[in-house]
Amino acid sequence: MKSFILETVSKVVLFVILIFSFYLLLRGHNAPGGGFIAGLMTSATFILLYLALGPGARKQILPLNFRAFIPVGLLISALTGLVPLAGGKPFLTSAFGYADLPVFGEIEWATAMLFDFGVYLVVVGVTMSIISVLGEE
Amino acid sequence: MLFALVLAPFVLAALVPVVRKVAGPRIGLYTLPLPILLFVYLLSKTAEISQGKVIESAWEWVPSLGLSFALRLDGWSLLFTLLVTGIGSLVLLYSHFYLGPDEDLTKFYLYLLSFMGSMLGVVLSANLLLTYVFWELTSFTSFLLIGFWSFREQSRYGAQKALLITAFGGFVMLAGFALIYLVTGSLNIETVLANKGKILSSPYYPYILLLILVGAFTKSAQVPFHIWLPNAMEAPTPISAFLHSATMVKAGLYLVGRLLPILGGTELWFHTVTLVGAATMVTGALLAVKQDDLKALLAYSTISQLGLIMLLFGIGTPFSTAAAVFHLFNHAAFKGALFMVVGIIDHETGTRDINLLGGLAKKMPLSAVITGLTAFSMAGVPPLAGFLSKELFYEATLETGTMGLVSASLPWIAVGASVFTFIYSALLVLFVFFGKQRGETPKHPHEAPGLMLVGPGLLAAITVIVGLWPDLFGGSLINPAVTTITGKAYDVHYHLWHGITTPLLMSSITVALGALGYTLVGRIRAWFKSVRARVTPNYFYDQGLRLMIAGSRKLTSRYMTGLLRDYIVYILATLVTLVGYTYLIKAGGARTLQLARINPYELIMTGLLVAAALIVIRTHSRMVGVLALGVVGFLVSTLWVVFRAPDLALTQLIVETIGLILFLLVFQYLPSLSRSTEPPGKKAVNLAISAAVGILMAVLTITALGTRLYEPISAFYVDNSLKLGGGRNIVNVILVDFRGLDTMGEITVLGVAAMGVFALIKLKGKNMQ
Amino acid sequence: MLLPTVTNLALFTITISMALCLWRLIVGPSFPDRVAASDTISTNIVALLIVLSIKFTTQDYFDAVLVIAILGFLSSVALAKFLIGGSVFDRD
Amino acid sequence: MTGISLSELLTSFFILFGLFFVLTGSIGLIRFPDVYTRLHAPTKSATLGVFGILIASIIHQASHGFLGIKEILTTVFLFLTAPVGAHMIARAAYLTGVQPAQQSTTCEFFYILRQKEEDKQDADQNL
Repeated sequence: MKSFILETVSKVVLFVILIFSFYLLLRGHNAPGGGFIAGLMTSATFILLYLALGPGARKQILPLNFRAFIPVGLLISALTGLVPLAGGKPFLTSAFGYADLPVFGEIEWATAMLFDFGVYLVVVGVTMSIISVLGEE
Repeated sequence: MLFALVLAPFVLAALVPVVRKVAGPRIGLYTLPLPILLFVYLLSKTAEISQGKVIESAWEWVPSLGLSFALRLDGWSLLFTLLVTGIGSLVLLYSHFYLGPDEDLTKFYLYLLSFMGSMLGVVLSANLLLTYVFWELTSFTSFLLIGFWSFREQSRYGAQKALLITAFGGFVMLAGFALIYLVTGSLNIETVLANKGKILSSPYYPYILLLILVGAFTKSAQVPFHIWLPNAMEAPTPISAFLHSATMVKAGLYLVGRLLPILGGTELWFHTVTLVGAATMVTGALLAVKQDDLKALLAYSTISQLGLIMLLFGIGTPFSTAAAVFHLFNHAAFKGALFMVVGIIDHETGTRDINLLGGLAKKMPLSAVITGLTAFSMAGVPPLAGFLSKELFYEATLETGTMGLVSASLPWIAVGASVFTFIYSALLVLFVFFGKQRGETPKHPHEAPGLMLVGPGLLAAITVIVGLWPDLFGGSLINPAVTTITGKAYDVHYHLWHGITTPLLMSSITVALGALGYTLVGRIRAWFKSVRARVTPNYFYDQGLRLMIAGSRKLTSRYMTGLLRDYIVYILATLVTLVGYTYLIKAGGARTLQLARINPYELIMTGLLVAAALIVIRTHSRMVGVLALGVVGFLVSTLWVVFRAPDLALTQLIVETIGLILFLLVFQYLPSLSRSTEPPGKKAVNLAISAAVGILMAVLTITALGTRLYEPISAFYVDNSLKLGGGRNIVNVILVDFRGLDTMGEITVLGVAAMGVFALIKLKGKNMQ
Repeated sequence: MLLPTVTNLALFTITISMALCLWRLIVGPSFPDRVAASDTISTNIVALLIVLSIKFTTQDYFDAVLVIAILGFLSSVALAKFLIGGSVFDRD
Repeated sequence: MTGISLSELLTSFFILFGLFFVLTGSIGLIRFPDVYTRLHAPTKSATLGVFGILIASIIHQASHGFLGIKEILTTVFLFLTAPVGAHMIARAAYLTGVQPAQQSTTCEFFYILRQKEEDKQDADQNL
């Protein structure tokens, strides 16, 4: 029972939410947001995709293996932890600074954001692998 | 260097699977060099050690527990390490021939080598806790080895029995060590030895002694706990030769020897150890005579010999310790050889039943010679080593001196037991190898391959050499061991002939009575077999185990009803009672509850919230329930927003929605929600408990917020989150930066949970088809 | 002076309308009614939050607003899909 | 009432404008006879109601110097999704056979749908 209205609208809305969730992720450090919320938002987007187009279509548009997201995310977070360890500092010490990019002007980068990105990947991986398994069963 | 000695076997054990691919069936020979190497290294050290030098090395393993990986090579441990590595290499060579290529050799050698490592650990460890660790390792590896042929029910039973009893003993011993730590404040054997006065005078002394002795008695198969050794004979013969005659069962004796200077010397020590030793010696000898299976006969004979050595340690005089060490050395040699020969007989003739065997000497001359030498050495026939240790044994029993009735009766018990020892040794030799062929043996007997006889041959040679020139080993091996135990220098020369003395008289009586006994052996065996004792330790063990299992099953089935509801009720009920009790009684009820001002707006919101929650409970259809739950979530998140916690609100919202979708997905599989038809009684219980938990939580949170015990750490985060973390969103900075490790943990848990769900669903899918 | 009274009035009326939707949620004869009710509740919450952000003149609420809007839409679509074919992700 | 700046006036006007629709939407949800009619009301409140309040917030924030892109994004999003949401619900109701109330006109599409279903059942039978 495909509904064309849903399909067309969701294609548009999809990008709105996706951009919004990345936005949430990147500014997590200074304002409400962060890995968990952004991860959930992105999974919400993929769910919408599932709802509208069905899991089959999802594979053509987004050939991502969500189960791989989990180890990759964990690896990134672990690395952000291990790198300072290698440098002699205690595990997971984070560095941060301010850099000004040409377009965006002065922005603040922090290694904690990398860690957050790892968390983001894990959360997306977890939610989506559960849902895809349930959905496609 | 000692670390290498202990850890090398473990490392090689780990490599066995790899080596197996290269070596194929000849893996036994590939693993042989290691024990030989260790043996040679130890031999090179004997010169220094016999001068009293001690090699030590320590490494702080768990300082907080006082557990340091401290190893110590002195006279007493040197003897044992030589035994372990020496007999170990012979056993490895022997098992190469004994086990066919189709056996699971990887598993066999892996277990065997790890046993060797743990046995070396036991005898070298200078820290009591470390001894315990290796002690349990030996029990564990022996469990694996006994149960090697796991397809046979008997070996599984034997392995379990051995593990249960020896591990039980280990635990009891650990309690003893704990008490020692309590009294002396240290677990290192040296320091414990230093303030041994404290232990002897402390009220805990009897408990320490008895607890540790139980550990030693279970391991060395003394009387009440001896029942596991005969069942352990289910293991392949090389294992019986190695573990259950030469090394593992002697760990108990090693421990008794090691702790003799600390705990020994008192009357309690004398009575317990000597009596138990004597009782074991006698029962072992008596039971050995009536056995039909050769290995069982040897097993009971080992129990009897161990009892003999334990008895000597019980007497505790330097002379008796020397006798004990000497006999320990001899026993390891001849019993190892006997086991291997029995293995050869089993291998060649296909049976170990004494009634079927007979007249094998013609077909297996070499084995006959080896068995003759070793069995008669055990019987105490001059000029073999056994005779000398029997002499020392008699002399030690004679001069126990002051201990009244017990010391008077010791010599007679000794002679009595030795008579029976003579009978079953004669059985082993004459009955099996000479006389006429009794029954049909499944396989036609012929001599074992040459190399297979090297092990037993070498050991037999040792018994002969030690018999003729005892002093050869006396100076370098026996005396240093005795000096370490007694603490005083012990330098005695051993020689075969002591002149006409009472021990010689006792020996000749034993031989005479033994020979006489052998002539009537048929009638004695029949008579012994007819004695059917009903209440034996075996009976206790089997019944005890059965009752324990049945009892625990009955108990758990009463409260483990299988209903999720009951478990939740248990958990919550305990929560409420415990926390409620401490709160109301201990903390004296509610503190001053400073309640913040509640503006009307929040009241409406919470009102709506409660209404939606009620819908969830009252509804019949699952859908409405889920939907109402969603509404509850949404309202809670609005409260978050109102109280200016946007992060929480966001997360709550999204989780609500995705939760809703997950619910929908799952509904396709769930059966329709049947009205919960619980009896009113149970519903009342549910209501009561949920109400109690609700109130409890509310009260707790209010008081918690009300009281200010410690300076809240939020202040730290508020001012540092920008400076250190570089972010204004404190919650996120904490989550990702300050408490990064927790988040790391959380996401790992998330990952694992996802894998779990995935596996569950995939597996369900698979067996559904 | 005018704005605070208006915002308070707005808060009050939105809560009233939410209560009405909740009533529809409880009564709602057929199930789609209930889904519609829950959809309207989420819209009301969105309106509520915007009014609050005007009242407190803060920028923080807009994320929550956007998120609620998205999720409201998502849940109603999911519920609707569930109603139709029983399988939320119908395999094509 | 003195000293009311223009922005305050406009904001409160738009709030009231939006409020009117939100309220009527909810009342509509209660008063209308059956599902299909009931779905019309809340979508209006979603679009126009929230729209009004959003415009008010944009003006209000603008007067305080914040340029709220997110408000515009939300409005666009709401405009897009509210009707689709309602459409899906109506479709769900329709397919699960919720009967329209008597007052609403008879609906030919209903019969076509019935026909399609009957043929499908016959096809299944003789398969």
